[in-house]
Amino acid sequence: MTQTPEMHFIPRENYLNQGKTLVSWLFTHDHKRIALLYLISITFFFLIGSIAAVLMRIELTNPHGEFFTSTTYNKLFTLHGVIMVWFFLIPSIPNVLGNFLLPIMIGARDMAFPRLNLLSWYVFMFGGLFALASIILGGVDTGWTFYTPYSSTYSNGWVIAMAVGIFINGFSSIFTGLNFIVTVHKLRAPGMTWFRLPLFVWTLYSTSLIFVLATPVLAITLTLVALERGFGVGIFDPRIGGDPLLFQHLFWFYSHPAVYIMILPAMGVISELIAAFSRKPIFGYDFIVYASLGIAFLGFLVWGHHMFVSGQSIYAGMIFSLLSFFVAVPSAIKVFNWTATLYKGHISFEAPLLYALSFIALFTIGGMTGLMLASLAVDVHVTQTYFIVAHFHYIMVGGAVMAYLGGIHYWFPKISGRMYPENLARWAAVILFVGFNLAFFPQFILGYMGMPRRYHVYPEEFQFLNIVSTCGLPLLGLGYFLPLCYLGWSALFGRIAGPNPWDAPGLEWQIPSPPPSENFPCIPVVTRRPYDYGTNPDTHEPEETEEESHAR
Amino acid sequence: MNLPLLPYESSSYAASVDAIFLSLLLLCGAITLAVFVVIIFFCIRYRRGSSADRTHYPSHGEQVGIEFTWIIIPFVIFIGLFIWAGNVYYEMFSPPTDGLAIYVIGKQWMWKIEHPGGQREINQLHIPVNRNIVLTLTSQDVIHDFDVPAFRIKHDVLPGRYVRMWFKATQTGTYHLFCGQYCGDFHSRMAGSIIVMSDLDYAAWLQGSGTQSAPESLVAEGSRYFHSLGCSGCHEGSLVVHAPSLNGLYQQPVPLQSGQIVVANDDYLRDSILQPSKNVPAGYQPIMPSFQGLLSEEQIIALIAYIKSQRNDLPPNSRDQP
Amino acid sequence: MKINLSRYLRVLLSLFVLLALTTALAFLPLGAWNWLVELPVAFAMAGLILLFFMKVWSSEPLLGLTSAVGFTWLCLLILLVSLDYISRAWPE
Amino acid sequence: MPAEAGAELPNFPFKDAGHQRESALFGMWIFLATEVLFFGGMFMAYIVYRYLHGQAFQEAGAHQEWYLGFLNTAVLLTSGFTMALAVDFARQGQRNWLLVLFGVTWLLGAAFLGIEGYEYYDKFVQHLVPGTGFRFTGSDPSASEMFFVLYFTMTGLHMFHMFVGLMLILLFGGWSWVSPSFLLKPNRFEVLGLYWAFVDIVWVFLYPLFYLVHPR
Repeated sequence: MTQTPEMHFIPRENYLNQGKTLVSWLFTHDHKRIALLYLISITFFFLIGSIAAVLMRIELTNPHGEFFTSTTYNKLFTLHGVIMVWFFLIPSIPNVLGNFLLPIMIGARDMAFPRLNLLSWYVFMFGGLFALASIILGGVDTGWTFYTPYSSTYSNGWVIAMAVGIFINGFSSIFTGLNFIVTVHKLRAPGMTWFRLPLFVWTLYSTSLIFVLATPVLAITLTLVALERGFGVGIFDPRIGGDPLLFQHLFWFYSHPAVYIMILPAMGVISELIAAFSRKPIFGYDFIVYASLGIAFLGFLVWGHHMFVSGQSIYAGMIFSLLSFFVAVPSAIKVFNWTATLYKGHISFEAPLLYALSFIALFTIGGMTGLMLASLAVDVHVTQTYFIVAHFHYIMVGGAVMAYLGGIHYWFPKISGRMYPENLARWAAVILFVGFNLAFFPQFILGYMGMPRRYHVYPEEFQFLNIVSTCGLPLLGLGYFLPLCYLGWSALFGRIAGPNPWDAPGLEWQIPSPPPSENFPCIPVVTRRPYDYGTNPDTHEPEETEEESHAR
Repeated sequence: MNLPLLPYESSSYAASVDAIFLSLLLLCGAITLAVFVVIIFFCIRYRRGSSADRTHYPSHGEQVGIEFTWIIIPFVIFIGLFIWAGNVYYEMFSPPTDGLAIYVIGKQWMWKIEHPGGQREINQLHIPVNRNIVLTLTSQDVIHDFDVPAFRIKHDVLPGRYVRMWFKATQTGTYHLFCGQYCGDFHSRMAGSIIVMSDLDYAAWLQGSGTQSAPESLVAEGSRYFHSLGCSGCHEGSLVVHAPSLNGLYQQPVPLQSGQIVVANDDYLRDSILQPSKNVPAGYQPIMPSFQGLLSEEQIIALIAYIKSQRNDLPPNSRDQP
Repeated sequence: MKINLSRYLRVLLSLFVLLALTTALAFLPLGAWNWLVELPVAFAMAGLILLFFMKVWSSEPLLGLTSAVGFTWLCLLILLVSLDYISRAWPE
Repeated sequence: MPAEAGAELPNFPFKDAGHQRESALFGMWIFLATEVLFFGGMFMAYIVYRYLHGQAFQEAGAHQEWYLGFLNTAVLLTSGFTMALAVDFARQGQRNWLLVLFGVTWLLGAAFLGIEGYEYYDKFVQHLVPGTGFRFTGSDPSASEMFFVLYFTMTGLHMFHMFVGLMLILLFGGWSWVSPSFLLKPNRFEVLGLYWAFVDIVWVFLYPLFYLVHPR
């Protein structure tokens, strides 16, 4: 795997030591530095969200809820939801790994609009400021879904401050999505045709389409809720003929594509990791490209499956349920293609691959339970219960966060120029996998037994499974704490990695690590297929030759 | 400490919901297991440095073929399950016409339940076994959700609108009632219980439900309001005012002045009481005063129960008693 | 790029004509259905502004495609939400 | 800001000016797509409530002075014309014509806000502002209040966008009047032109929805 260990050295001139002062970091235009700024801020928000999660799980160990009052518990799950969704999951892979890697992977020197990229980070922090202020001043107890009329008239939390925070945060997503789309369209290196783009770039492109087309609807919905709360009368007010279901339609029109914003980049990372660690081209590259675009488009048509029991007409429910089965097809294509990529590969079990394999395992369980929720009769029973909580945690924590950690480990040598400790990383991945399953699998059973979600007090018979679920938390915490430590340590003292520790063909591995500020001394000309791991020495099969890739 | 994996199956459609869930579980479990086994097998067989044969890799054409097979087959099976689940959903969400009508009002952090016989309950619902129960629900403030896991049914309860749901309990016993939609501070304390009784116990309960004498029935209470609020002055054949007779009105098509034909369901009756000039029947003037804000939800429900009891087959004199 | 004032003037004139048309149509006794008459005219006016004042007519097709995507997604939202509201009244 | 290597190239990170112009316009068009969906949420609410409360909207629409809306639309279309011309002159670097046309556009925009402000005042006088002071006699006063809630929300947000547009015209006009070198980067004028024309399009749809519901 690694070449003969000749001496590697950290290049004297790289983006990290380009400017040491704080001003050079806070006013940088370099997409790599902005990625690191995002890395630090979303780690900070991840800690806040995790603290809320730990407090909630401790609270749920006993059925009578002795630790907190109901209001505090409601504020905790709202805080956990809002911070984790908008301030960690949505920016995690696109804004950290995407910002760092997209220009390099397509052979560009920087994003199309470098200043807009920096503005996106400032807008993200400004929105975060509002959210934190709303939490410190007293918190919001409406749930991350802000359903009216509770959020607009009956809640007495700081809903307007939080709505403004998320509204501003929405602009950060729009600016990032806009930047990615223009960069991929306009700044590809010569020879980098659309079908030579790495799959991670394809998923970032699809995610940016969702960013740009879904986030505005959230912005207007939260503005209308804030206006209704401020003026006492508004669009969703049932007293003047308003319809609370209209809020749910507009909210979920954003929020279902938002869950695809969270999972699509994760799928891109996994396509990269599986191809890299089985050292062979990905199985069915075209299918995965069309699957990514398919998810981005179909994701906009299925939001009604969140509203099967909410008073929506049963005919609309049936149509949304059918469309939800269609949206599962691209995800299934991806999982089957990853599995097929392992076939006849040279698989080596570094930490990133362990993260990728646990992603596939947990995402498959999450996806399959998603299909159960799409079928109408079952959803009527399990919606608003812990079955739903388990389903989306399997996709978000088991999927998106696992892929995020896998991506951080895989590109860590490129970001910092140094290697992470391999065995410690493998243990962290295993601990995380075990801790996660222990924490969230019991919730499937709790859900089908009927325990409602967002409950501070619950009947005694659910207590045992809740305790088991809380027991998974220390392992989960350890699984997240370990990478924080050894990645921090090895960023300064780790073994020097050299330009291409994984011997991968991607453009990002052809430049020194950490890369210079302008990425490429001269813009490269791309001639090879995206995952061309050299002609496979064992097989004498004529792999897809150059002409075929030109023809495509 | 019992660890039941499945809650009680005690409503007519609970069994079919469980059947759908189990078949989905089997199908999804099979696919998930297949993916796990294949991955583990590939990982072991094709690990780096192993001497496994890596020639004869499927060509591009074969890859497309494989791709289509492992997509089309599961998709067709899942569409079959979709149709089955859709049918059960349709059955669960279309209440029968002959059920026992019970009114439920969701209020921030309690369920107020009213039986046709006039009995009122908070967070408790006594129902006879093996009889269709049709609930008409509304909310006074925010969105709640009448959630009974043992019956596998739940339905959101929206303010300003009637929502109907039904179930038929098949086993006697006490089952949990939860509020399924987050509704504020004591959302988790809004739970209660459904007590399913045999017909004998139910009849006994109806009589002796409280120490006081048999409570005034909902229809009687409705007729009391109908007369005390002055509705009878116009709607019971007065000579001075030209008002539509409410005789046998329920579930009949009503031609409106705007040319539409509207079915007089619960929502129509409620709208006509609160905003009378909204759906003015053809041939009448919008002169009825609005009762918006003057009536509590309970009074509206009682009035609607009285109007629904005005069927043509009732002997005329029984309608006139004060 | 020569400034063709005449094209802009012709576009402005046709916009005024369409404005007068839509206002006149509004006085037809269509009652609740007069939006059916006015929306096509509004789309025509928007199209004129889009093509000539925003110069989509004379720029690369990518820009026109982007504006089309924006409006299409709005139509997706309107289509599916109105599907729910229309089918609510159907008998069970 | 530290001059990173390569950053001092005139069109970093683009190849040349034409490439940068295309990207700038493409970026602006994507932003306009988000604005279409931003206003789209409210148009969705309007469509739903007009479907649910058609009768009440007819009665509420009768209280609108359609001729003020007609005048406003004419004013805005003319300002769209002058802005389109101004952008062409900016691209050719003819500063005088640019400043004249920016002035005319700005005055027309201000006139639009004036007429709209008068309409708000007129509604305030007629007790048609939703909330406690709302007086309306009709078949369904509460649903008619929803018409006015939609009216104030949508036209209010449109006025905010108009206000931002006016400030930008003032800024760009003033800057190019002060330092002629400002015209060396004409992309920003084209972007402002696109933004202004988009605000026109939103009003083209708002006019029939609010003023032509039941003109009398």
